[in-house]
Amino acid sequence: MTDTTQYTRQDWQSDQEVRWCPGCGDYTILASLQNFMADFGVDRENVVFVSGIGCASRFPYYMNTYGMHGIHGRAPAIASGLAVARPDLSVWVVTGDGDALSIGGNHIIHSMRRNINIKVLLFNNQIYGLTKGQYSPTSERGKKTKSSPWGVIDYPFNPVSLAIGAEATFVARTIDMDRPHTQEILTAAYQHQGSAFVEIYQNCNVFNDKAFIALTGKEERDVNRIVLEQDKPVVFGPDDAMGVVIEHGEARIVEVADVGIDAIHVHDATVENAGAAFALSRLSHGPTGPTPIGIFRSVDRSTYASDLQQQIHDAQAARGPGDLALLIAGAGTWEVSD
Amino acid sequence: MTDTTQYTRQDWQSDQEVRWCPGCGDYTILASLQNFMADFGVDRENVVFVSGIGCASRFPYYMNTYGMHGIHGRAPAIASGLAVARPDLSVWVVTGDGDALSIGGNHIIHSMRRNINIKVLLFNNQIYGLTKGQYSPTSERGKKTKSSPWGVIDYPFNPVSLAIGAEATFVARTIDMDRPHTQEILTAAYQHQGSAFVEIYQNCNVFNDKAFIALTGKEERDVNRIVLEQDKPVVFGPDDAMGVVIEHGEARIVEVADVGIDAIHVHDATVENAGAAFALSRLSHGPTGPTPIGIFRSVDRSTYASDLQQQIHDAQAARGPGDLALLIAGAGTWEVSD
Amino acid sequence: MSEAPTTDITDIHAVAIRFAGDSGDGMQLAGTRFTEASAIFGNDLATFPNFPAEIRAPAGTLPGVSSFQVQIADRDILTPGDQPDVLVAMNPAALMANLPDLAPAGTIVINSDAFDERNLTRAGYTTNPIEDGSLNAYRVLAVPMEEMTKKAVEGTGLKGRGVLRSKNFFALGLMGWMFGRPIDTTLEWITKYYGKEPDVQAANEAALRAGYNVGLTTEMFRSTYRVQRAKMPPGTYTNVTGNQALAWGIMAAAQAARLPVFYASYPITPASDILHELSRHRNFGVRTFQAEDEIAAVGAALGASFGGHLGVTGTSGPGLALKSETISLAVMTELPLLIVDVQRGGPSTGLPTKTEQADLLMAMYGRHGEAPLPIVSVSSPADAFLATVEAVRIALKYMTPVILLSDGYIATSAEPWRIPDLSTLPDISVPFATVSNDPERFLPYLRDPQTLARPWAVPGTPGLQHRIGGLEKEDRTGNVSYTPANHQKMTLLREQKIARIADDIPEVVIDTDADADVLVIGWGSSFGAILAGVRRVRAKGHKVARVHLRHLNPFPKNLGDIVKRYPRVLVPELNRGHLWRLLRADFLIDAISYSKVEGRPFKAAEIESRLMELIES
Amino acid sequence: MSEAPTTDITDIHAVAIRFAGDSGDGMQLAGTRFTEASAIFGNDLATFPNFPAEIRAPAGTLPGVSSFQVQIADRDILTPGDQPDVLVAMNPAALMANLPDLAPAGTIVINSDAFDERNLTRAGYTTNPIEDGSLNAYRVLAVPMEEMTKKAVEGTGLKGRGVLRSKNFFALGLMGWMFGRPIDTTLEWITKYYGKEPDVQAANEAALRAGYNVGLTTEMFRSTYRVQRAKMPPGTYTNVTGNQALAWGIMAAAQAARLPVFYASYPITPASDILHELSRHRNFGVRTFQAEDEIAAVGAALGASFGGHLGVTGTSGPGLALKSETISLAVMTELPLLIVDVQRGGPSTGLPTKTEQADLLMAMYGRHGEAPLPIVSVSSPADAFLATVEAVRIALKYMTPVILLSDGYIATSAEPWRIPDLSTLPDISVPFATVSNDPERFLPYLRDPQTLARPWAVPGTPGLQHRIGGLEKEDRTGNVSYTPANHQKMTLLREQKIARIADDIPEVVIDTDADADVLVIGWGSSFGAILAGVRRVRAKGHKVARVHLRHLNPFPKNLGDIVKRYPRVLVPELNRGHLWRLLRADFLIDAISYSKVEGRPFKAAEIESRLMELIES
Ligand SMILES: Cc1ncc(C[n+]2csc(CCOP(=O)(O)OP(=O)(O)O)c2C)c(N)n1
Ligand SMILES: Cc1ncc(C[n+]2csc(CCOP(=O)(O)OP(=O)(O)O)c2C)c(N)n1
Ligand code: SF4
Ligand code: SF4
Ligand SMILES: [Mg+2]
Ligand SMILES: [Mg+2]
Repeated sequence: MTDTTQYTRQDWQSDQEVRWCPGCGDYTILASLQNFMADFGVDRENVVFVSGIGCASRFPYYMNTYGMHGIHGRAPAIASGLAVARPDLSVWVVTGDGDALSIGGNHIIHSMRRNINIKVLLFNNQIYGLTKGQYSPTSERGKKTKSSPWGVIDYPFNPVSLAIGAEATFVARTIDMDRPHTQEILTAAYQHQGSAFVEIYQNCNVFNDKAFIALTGKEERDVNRIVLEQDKPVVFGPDDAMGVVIEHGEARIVEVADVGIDAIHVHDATVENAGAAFALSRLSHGPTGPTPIGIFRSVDRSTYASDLQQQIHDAQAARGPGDLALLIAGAGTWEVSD
Repeated sequence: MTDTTQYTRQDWQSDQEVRWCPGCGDYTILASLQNFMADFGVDRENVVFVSGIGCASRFPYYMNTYGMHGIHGRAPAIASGLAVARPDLSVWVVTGDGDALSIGGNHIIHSMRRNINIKVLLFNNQIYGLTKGQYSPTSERGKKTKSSPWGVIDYPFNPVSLAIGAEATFVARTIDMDRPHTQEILTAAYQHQGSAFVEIYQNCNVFNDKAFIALTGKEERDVNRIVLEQDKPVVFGPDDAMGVVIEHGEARIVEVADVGIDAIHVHDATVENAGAAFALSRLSHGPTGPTPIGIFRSVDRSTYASDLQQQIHDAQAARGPGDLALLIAGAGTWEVSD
Repeated sequence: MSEAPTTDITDIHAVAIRFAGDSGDGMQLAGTRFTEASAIFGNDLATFPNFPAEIRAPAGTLPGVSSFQVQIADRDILTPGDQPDVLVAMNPAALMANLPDLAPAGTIVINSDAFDERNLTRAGYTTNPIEDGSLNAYRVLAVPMEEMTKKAVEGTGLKGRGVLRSKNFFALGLMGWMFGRPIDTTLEWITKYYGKEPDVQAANEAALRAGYNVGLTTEMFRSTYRVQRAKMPPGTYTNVTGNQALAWGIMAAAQAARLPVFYASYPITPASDILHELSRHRNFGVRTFQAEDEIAAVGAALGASFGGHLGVTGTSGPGLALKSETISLAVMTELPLLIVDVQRGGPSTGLPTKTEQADLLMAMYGRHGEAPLPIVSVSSPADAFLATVEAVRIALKYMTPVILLSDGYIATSAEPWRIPDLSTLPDISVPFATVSNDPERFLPYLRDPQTLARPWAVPGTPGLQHRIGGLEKEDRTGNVSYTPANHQKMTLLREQKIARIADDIPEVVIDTDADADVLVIGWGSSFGAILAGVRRVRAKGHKVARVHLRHLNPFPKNLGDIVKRYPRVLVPELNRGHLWRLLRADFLIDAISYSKVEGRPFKAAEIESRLMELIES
Repeated sequence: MSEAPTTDITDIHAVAIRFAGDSGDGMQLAGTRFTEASAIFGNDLATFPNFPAEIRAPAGTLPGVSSFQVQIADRDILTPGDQPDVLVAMNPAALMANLPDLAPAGTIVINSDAFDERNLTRAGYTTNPIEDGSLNAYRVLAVPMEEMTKKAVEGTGLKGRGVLRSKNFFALGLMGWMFGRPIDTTLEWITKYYGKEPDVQAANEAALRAGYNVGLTTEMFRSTYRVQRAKMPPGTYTNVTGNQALAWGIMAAAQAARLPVFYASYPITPASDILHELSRHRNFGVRTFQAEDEIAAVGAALGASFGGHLGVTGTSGPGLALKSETISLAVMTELPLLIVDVQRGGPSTGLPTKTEQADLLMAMYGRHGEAPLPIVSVSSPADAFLATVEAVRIALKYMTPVILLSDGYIATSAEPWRIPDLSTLPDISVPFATVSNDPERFLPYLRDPQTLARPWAVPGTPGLQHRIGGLEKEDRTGNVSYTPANHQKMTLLREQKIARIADDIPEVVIDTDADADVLVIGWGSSFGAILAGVRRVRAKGHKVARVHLRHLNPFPKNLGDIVKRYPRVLVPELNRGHLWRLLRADFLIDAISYSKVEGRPFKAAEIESRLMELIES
């Protein structure tokens, strides 16, 4: 990051025509990201976008950075290798709910626990877009899709809960339509040392339109968005009349007037113990009612790459930089002469 | 299950010689399981053990039931197909910490969220046994193993947290050496409708001896075992002097005398909200200090197989049992005559 | 339709029409409806849908063009036609992308409303081709379809943007008139499909009729064409895509085997429709399982097979690669399992919506260790039905995983299919073991002396408890064995079991002219193009022999004799020579590979000219 | 060792000794130490460790037997010996399992203390073979090793069960005396290894000396043997296993390429030791990454390659199967990547600790679509070093994934290796792109006209931002392209790039007698057995030609000419004919497959007798 370079959003646009369906939420996220990058003055050549397969995963093509459009589900693995080898880069993963949580579930949870310096942006549209409309691991029960004409019988994942259960150090949620909030979250994710997991509710207007209407609709959104703010009591709704308490490990929605503001949970994403973050994640299972957005968890921990770098440093301090001839000879040698 | 058949442990032993290292915790678990099966009077032919690869995964060979020693990490997938196709069977998965949480992580979390009627017994020895001593996703940081001579830099999973984050409906933990407790947990898992996740701390005396000494050692165990009991306050230690409170979503250990018994968390595994169960799971990260064992979570939810069965039932009620000739003809036909 | 057309009617034998437009223009639907109407009318036909990998690329751009080609004929045809005779172009991009394929002097029906500056620029035109004379070599019919659709739809209640959506029905009506398709089939379909949205139904009906009537009444369309009914063997016909026929084939095989279907899959183009079709039929007891990935899918299917179900998993190339470790387990455990691979262009993600035949060698060899298994292939959409039944028959009888190869072209294109009498399907059921095969203990690897198949004892059967797995098995007992001689023996047994299937499959039928000295041998979806190409060559008076393979492993017993009989053997494949290499290695013949990897099927003309080259050389 | 032995010394040229005991008896250690001492003494040697798949099967059982064979010689030898001359049997099970392999009239050194009833029964003996005369055809030396070890260890401080653990050192001492090995090398090693546990160190030393002295002083051992130093080319030698040499080869290649190593792997027998070795060398800047599975491992390695590191991933067959989808991505993205496959017995989990060569066809064809890549093979433990450097050279120069095939036999066995002068390694570095190759925009798929390699522009390089991925790439620009002609072109370009490597690798060297009319051609670990077999045949006065392949894809340019020159071509392989099929398909020669799938290497005698059969037929 240099403060000398001044970028505009255009600098971050690649020469490739953007090819999502008109009206797709992906466009908005792309704009937020390009804006964020430009505002932040990151250098383009030091940024890499890695993705899997899916509509969301076409993202790298549209960014004037380095990029790899990988294979389905494997972006976190590819990005992990890159980020560990090259801690100097800013490595981002763009993925979908199928890509990240279905086929890629294992790589996601492992990259989280390892605290590898990658920023995972999960565009959750609760559907398989690219393959034209099958249900995903975040689709709600009962949903009728191409592959579930009788209704989905899987219980969905709650991506935020899953990430917290997998020891993620940074977990957040935002919404495609809310560009300022998205940029705020992107900034925090970028600044976090280690893995960041960002769920972005993204509207697929072709196969799952209005899935997030409770959070984006003019009428509903004010009632349903629970915006988590650091060190603030968790209140929401018109006049902040509603609030969240956590009792016996369980987060519940109450009327602030009923319990008094002091009983309301004060949000602190930075506490080491993940209990409160998890409790908050259970407030909603799918965005059909009051749903928290914002940063659930953000704790400091050494990253995989920095620990590895440290081991290399320590080893070199202890043994010198390494001489292969000596190493080989060290295993015990004998001489044969003519 | 018939109450007419009377089995002894021997009836559950296969003709194969058991081939673990002498002193391995796997022997004890095998005995507990055979005893449990015999006591419970399950019919052997209706039980199937499916496993992956690893020391633990040799388990099926030693049970006089149907069994499949699958491939590394894939047992939950194989078992899912079997259990969904054949809801009449009792399907068990035996797996290790590498098998379940490293290569098999994705199948584990998905089988949990789907609530498929399989009982997953995870023999956690915090090491790769069969491949002779590499670290696993549950190995503690800093551990020196064959593949981490400079110390592990991965942060480990907490298997109970992970399972809860993955929407598991039954989550428990027990210890190889404690046979009565193991049998109690096995019984509960067996009786649970849907996926059960049972972490069993298992000593690998060859590659990771005494990893659980804090919970099994004569002196330490009474200090460190936090036995979760339904509807009871979570107290432990000599004279139950220690207890657990949950505040702001965070479980903490206190002296009961300091807070009073009424402030102590009363355990209820059956609450739908997973917050408290998760909070309890965070009390320990690796069994080196006070660690909860018992049933963290046990909630009722329809199983995948029963929901599928219901769809078949509904479809047949609505459309009749299905006539392929009619189905084909239904797509629009025309006649060609001579 | 009361009024008789005042125009000329020309009788023609066959015509190929391509509907092309933006992905959002509903061209697949228009094409399918035209096909259906033609099928019910009694033409023979073949189709070729072609769509972009993007869900919807930006409107009006070249990557967003979607097309559907159908050839209808009064006689048995085999391909959708090498070059369309008629091109319906809904926008400039569709014209730009498809014009190169049009037959010389072909007809272009243009939606002139879409040829505004914005769209022209997007497609890369600097001037308007309708006006600049660049289409002079063609017969151009420019119709303001949007305007006319809007007018037609007025008063149906539909308002706003939705109105223009009906323009595909307008185009369909126009084509219907032009080729004498009765529109009532389509009207019926509209009622059935849009019945619940009366305004949409009415709009589509109005647009369809308007299109038809515009043809009927305007001066522009002076002549129409008539393609007579084709002479086809008597029977009841329906029109099927390959994926549909394959899905039904699975259900039919299960019925013939008296087993429930368990289909586990992870969605992937172009195989997903098999999952979609099967998931609809819960009332048949069909269980579908959308797994978390391909590895889980094949694992679940194998688990179901262990439980006595017909375990099936379907995918495309990338998924087959992922499944290979588990397929190897199926080989070792000797459980029946059907693995469907609907091939697409590779490597890697490749060309997901395009066709290719480049997975054959992976199907043969893509597993670690010696893990032979049978491979069956599908040669046309309708053929998928019986090919699937055959693959299942082998899997069950020989207790083995079987790979069934289809491809993107077969999967999505359609052809008329004479519905077989299902009661004539062979009984392919195999009995489960119910009693022990040995007084001492049940021997799960005691083989049938003829088929070498092991018994299938399913959980729940008292007394037959046993354990199987991926470690080498001891002969007969199935216990784990590391003994050198046993490994040698079991490796050979597994190999022989597959090899012996050659005794149980039909010999290849050769379609040969006496004295032919060129043999063309193909497999899979090139069936139609090869046969059509051969017919053309024969029509010129040349002699050719032709073989098309269903069984790729093991080969039919007489194949070696046949291929050695012809001095020149041509092997056309949509890959870099997979069957070609197998034939060379097996029979040491210097066969000639005709390879094409363009993501699209062979044309009859390509086969024809390559054959002519050979014959004349 | 002050006292001179009073016994006869017989000079022999070579002897093969097998240490066999329970998995817990430390036989691998005893064997390795004996080997090391012999190596330092100056013998040529070859080893063959053989251990069960279980960590520790129940003590005393047949499946628990672990053995280590070493042949030492005074001349260049190639195999660990077909049949051991001496068998050290630490318990009845070890005797039972290994006796069938012993040479006629061989020597058996028995730990008689272990021959109690319990152990005899466990091994399946009804009477004690030491006493029942059943070993009369052998020279039997029964030593109460446990008793003697206990006595020796008395007073070293070690108590209890641990004491008996030293008995392998007792056996080692005995053998040391018998074959005139100096024990000081072993004493040094004990100090180094057990220095931190003084009581263990003392116990092992005492046991070692005791064993030696028992030989020296008891009547029982009347004669000892001397195997002179072998004449080997001058230089500095060390003893290496294949996995070790391969790991060092990776480090050497990285040095020669001036790149950091990124090794991502998931543990699997018999490849894990490569990970273990590399993970020790953080001070060399080697990054190892134990991934969650094989797919993640290859993904991470590919990501590191994208970042400009030497990305390497290692595994065995089941892991290679899992990696195949990602390898296909590496083919499409044209990034350098080394994939090591240490083959083991298959299919499925198969025989994890046994050797086989049955992954070659998977390496060739086990990917969907057309995804060709180079394959390099390793032919002996020491050879792994240079083979690895060669594989990396190709990967970097041609921007391609390369599969390097080793196997379980090579991986775990050891041989003396003349350490090369590292400064003579070729410079295999390739320059990263730093400036654009086109005035308009950087073209990531603009190729080097000769190698057809594309430029390697790594993130961090200003101005060269570009995107790659698994969809078909447009020629030059690397943009996504679904154009038919482009797909054809790119498929051929990828194919030609690999094919052209043939111009850049050495032609095969043929080791032939004039007028030989039998050619034997092999690859991989059968090198030693084939060469030894050929020598024996030649020693009988027959003429044979021999070729051993390092490059399996593409083949060396002259291979076709060579194989066609010989009327009979024998292809010995530890599989069902992989190379054999490739040769048939490529060159249309009627080669003869000599296949063995027993999970163990060829014996020289097997090659000899198969060759003799051919020659005499
Ligand atoms: C190995 C493999 N399996 C399956 C596919 C097919 N596929 C491509 S994208 C996708 C899912 C897309 O859903 P999601 O990740 O939610 O992304 P979206 O399109 O909704 O943005 C699938 C199943 C593939 N490309 N590769
Ligand atoms: C695909 C594949 N990768 C790797 C292996 C090697 N492998 C076998 S078991 C195992 C891990 C064993 O650890 P764990 O699951 O903890 O079981 P344990 O032996 O400790 O009981 C590994 C890596 C394999 N068999 N297959
Ligand atoms: S299908 Fe859905 S997610 Fe994909 S581009 Fe279209 S609107 Fe967006
Ligand atoms: S290695 Fe460890 S886990 Fe495996 S059998 Fe031995 S003691 Fe048990
Ligand atoms: Mg999605
Ligand atoms: Mg373990």
